[in-house]
Amino acid sequence: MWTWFHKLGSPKWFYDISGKLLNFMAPVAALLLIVGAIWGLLYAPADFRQGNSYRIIYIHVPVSVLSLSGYYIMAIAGAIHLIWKMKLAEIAMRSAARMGAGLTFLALVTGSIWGKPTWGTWWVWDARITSELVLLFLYLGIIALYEAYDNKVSASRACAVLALVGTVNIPIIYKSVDWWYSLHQPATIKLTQKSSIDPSMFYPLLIMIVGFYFFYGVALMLNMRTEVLINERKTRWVQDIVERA
Amino acid sequence: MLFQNVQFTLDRGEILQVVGHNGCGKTTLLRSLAGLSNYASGQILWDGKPPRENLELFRRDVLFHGHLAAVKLLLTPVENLRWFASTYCAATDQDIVNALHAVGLFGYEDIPASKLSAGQLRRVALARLVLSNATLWILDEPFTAIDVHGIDTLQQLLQDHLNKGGAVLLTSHQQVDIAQIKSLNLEHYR
Amino acid sequence: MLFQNVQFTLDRGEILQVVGHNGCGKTTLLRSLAGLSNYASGQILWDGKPPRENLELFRRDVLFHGHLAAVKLLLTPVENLRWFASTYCAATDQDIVNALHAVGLFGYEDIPASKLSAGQLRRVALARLVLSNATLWILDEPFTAIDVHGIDTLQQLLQDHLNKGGAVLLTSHQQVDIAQIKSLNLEHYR
Amino acid sequence: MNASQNLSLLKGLSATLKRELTLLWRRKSDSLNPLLFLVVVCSLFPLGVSPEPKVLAMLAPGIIWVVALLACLLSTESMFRSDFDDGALELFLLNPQSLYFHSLVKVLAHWLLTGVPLALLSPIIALLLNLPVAGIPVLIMSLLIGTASLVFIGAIGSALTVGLRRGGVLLSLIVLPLYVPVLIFGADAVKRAAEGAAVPGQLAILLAFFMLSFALAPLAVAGALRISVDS
Amino acid sequence: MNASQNLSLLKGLSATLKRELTLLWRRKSDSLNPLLFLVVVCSLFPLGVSPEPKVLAMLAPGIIWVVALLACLLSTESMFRSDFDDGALELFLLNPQSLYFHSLVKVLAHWLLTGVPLALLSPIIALLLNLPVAGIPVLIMSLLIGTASLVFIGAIGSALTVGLRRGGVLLSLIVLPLYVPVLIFGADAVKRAAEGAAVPGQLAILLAFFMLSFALAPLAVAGALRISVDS
Ligand code: HEM
Ligand SMILES: Nc1ncnc2c1ncn2[C@@H]1O[C@H](COP(=O)(O)OP(=O)(O)OP(=O)(O)O)[C@@H](O)[C@H]1O
Ligand SMILES: Nc1ncnc2c1ncn2[C@@H]1O[C@H](COP(=O)(O)OP(=O)(O)OP(=O)(O)O)[C@@H](O)[C@H]1O
Ligand SMILES: [Mg+2]
Ligand SMILES: [Mg+2]
Repeated sequence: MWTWFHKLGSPKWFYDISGKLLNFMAPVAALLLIVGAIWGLLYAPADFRQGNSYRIIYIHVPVSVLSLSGYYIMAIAGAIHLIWKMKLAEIAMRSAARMGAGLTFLALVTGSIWGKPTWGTWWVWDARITSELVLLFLYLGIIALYEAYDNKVSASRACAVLALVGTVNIPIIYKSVDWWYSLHQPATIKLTQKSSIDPSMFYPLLIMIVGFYFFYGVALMLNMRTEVLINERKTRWVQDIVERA
Repeated sequence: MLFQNVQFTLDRGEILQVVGHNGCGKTTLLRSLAGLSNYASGQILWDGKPPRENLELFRRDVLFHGHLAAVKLLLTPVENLRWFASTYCAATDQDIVNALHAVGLFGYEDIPASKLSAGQLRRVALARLVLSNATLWILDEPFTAIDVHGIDTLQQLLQDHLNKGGAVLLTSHQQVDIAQIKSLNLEHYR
Repeated sequence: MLFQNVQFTLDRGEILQVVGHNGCGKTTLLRSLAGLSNYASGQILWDGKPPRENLELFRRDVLFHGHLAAVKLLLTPVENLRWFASTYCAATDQDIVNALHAVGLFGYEDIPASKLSAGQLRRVALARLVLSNATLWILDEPFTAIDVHGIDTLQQLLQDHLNKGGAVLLTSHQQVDIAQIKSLNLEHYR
Repeated sequence: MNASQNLSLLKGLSATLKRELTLLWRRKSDSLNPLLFLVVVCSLFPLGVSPEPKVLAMLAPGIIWVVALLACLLSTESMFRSDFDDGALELFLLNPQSLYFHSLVKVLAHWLLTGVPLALLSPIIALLLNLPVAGIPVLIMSLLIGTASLVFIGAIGSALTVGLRRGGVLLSLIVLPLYVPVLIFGADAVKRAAEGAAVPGQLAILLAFFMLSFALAPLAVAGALRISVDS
Repeated sequence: MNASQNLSLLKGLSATLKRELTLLWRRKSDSLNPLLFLVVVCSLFPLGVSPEPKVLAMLAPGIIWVVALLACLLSTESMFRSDFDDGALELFLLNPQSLYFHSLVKVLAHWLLTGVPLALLSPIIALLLNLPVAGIPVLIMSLLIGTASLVFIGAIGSALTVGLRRGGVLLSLIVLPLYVPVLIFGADAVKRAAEGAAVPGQLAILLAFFMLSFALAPLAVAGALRISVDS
């Protein structure tokens, strides 16, 4: 059990195994995304109220969903890094932080773009939107903290602590924002009911969500592999790879 | 009242070490002379005139090196000295690099000062002495945190400055190995 | 990589001076031993066991005195030491006053530390050595800013500690006048 | 043996408490300043937004809470700063007793001299901003409990950033998102109370937040301080 | 002789500018953070006050201006702090060239990397708080001119308090009253512009404030720094 765990921490082992995994995951991600996109953008019926503008959900929803899961991936990596001092976990945490911030930002931007035709305004203080904004701040806080430290060993440990504090807080934040919104819900704007979505719109969405998960995994691994190569550039096995290339 | 009736003249080529037990007022005296503190009473004459008559000249002629190194941790040693080089004197980048080498910081010119050790930081500050063309150096414990070899270098630096007609006023709890050194014991002026 | 393969044992009654040029890693070594920095690789054994097995005991037995004096400028020397006296050891106010006298701060017990000179501040920190009942003292440049007389006092303090079966690990660029002192030159372990 | 250890821990903790209170008291202006900050910044809003009493009454709970939150944030910023600069933090970390409890007491002392006076002073600002009198008891209560959470959470951020020698703005980015739940329930409690409703639920939730941060924050603080000293 | 002196003064000033900009840039998070602070704190208000777009639109000019003011205040706090702590301030004060001009340039550098980005980013917050689009150009303009006054005035407070090793709250007390006129005219300009009115008068007054503080503040800063170093 522990030997397995420590092997996981070895950069070379990770590089080999992630190479094999990528060979499988990258095509799957590409396939799912292409199928989902074509189905959703070209073949799914137009919404009877929003026309074609709703099609942005095929990006907006997967990105929004991933941005939250991404935080937990980051926090778990951070915890592993703190407890077992595993270098790989640290790299994973940092990659996840950067990608998470990007995804959250994308969710906000796509949401706003959608909001303009739907609500007639770029922004409203809806519960989900507000939570997403707070999530963006949490990500940015972690990135800013990392950048602020000169000593990068301490930097990643500090970020791990902050990520863990965030993990305890995120459910609380989500719950309280929900509660707040249900109290203050402005009369002018309502999000559509969840259940109203038609299966012919839903299946491509599902495919896109799964596709985005795969894409996330692929991007995370690519990110980590680059970092591993940079960190280990002086070791034999990396120089072997460089020579072969 | 820390001390009274202290009176001394310092000529070109002279070096004076202010000594005395901890807390007898050496730092206070040096900061007053440099113009950083206001002394309660007394008179300072520079070239026979009070400094405030030609403050710019006084400032150009006097270099103060205090307890604090005045080195920015976010800048590299070269970047640190660049500001000094264009306000206090007119030194080029090459001069700066040479000065750093002179104080034994070969190879540390371009790494952030936050990565330097206590003694290396003090050495960056000492490089200012090499760059400066001030006549009077006022040095408050310049040997702090400097290793044995560095102390020799610094003493050589002082000696050269004296030979070129400069003057030095310094405090130190260590013995300074310079032939013509005079000393002023502040404890005698309470 | 600052140093490698450094290996030494320190027994009761022994004193070891870590020497080496500025920036060779003395402070880094001492801080790692005290548990303030994480060393990249290596092993520290205290009483034959790694410190983390009984951290409290290790902390009680080891006293670290670093570059910084850890003296609060807003408190008086006595107030400063009170916290130390009730967490690190169990000393009374009378012990504290005696300790301050032992390091030559007679008459400065109750004035705010912000009014002390550089050397007096360091002396307040050194008073902790008098109070402490730790076995191992880790001292990073304890002689900084201390006057000649103070250096004698401190050396006597070290000697007494050794005689009582304590151990001392220190860095200093100055010669330490203690008969049984051994020295470890970090420059040999690059 | 164990009993005497507990006794000495208690002695140590009371020494920490006394030391911190003395220090804060010596820097009176520092512990008074959050109060003044609250008053001064709250009185900027009538100037910047609108002097209309009705508008102000509506905004008052939110504004008071947001500003109280900023005041807490600013005062926690310096919580470990001077200890870091003068080396006292190293001594603190190496002390043989429990770091968890010592951190807890240190933060608590901070709350006693910032959060509590803030809560007690809040009625003055309530008057300035025209908050209905009915809201005042709840304002005091909610600030009393709420600022405790704020100080404890803020201490984590302060411990994480103390080694960085940066201004307080990084701290605010780290800490403010974590403050959101406290703000929501605190401001809402006051708003409802001002409208005459009873708010036991909100206060209970604030209390729960406080207990959670009281128990967990010192852990994070202790860990963060170790990291900061090693940087 | 005089020409060469002027030349060397210019060289010195450009060295100060370069050094300050480098330092601020190295501490990127410090100069970026006022921006994030602006965004984060502005988004606390909907949570504390009300998410209603109409209410927010009404409050937006005031809130944005108050928060921008606080952001400037916080970022000026650390303006001389690190220089004081590491002794660079002594070197700065003893330099043979004109302290007035060097202080001026130092503060200017600070504004370039805090005030200017703040003004340029403000449209985002305008969107968040539902400010009518008509108000946005004036918002940017007024912040651009206004933050310059704020930074220059803040520098005086910062120079006065740098020797005190206190948190930023004392600073806020000294400085905030001086900020009031800027706040009033700035917020008013934006409010009117959002309602569709033209506001050359307000902007001209802001410009006058700026020119006054630009000319006089460096004098006060230089004097205050001398006092702080001697304490
Ligand atoms: C946690 C973050 C988010 C999640 C999980 C999420 C998810 C969703 C989902 C599932 C829908 C489809 C609802 C439906 O049609 O039944 C939706 C709609 C929408 N979302 Fe999001 N979203 C998030 C954040 C945002 C943000 C940040 C914005 C804007 C800035 C936004 C703007 C919108 C808009 C405008 C719609 C369409 C609303 C409508 O149909 O009336 N969302 N979102
Ligand atoms: N925070 C840091 N990050 C990276 N490198 C550092 C850091 N601090 C010190 N160093 C490097 O480690 C080396 C050893 O530093 P250390 O402070 O241990 O030296 P030292 O032997 O105590 O020197 P001195 O006699 O000047 O006190 C230095 O060369 C320095 O460049
Ligand atoms: N800010 C201050 N306010 C009031 N008194 C002070 C202040 N700073 C120092 N003193 C007092 O002035 C005396 C002289 O201090 P000074 O720092 O000049 O001593 P010093 O000779 O440099 O000592 P050292 O050898 O320790 O550096 C001290 O006894 C101290 O009590
Ligand atoms: Mg002195
Ligand atoms: Mg050292």
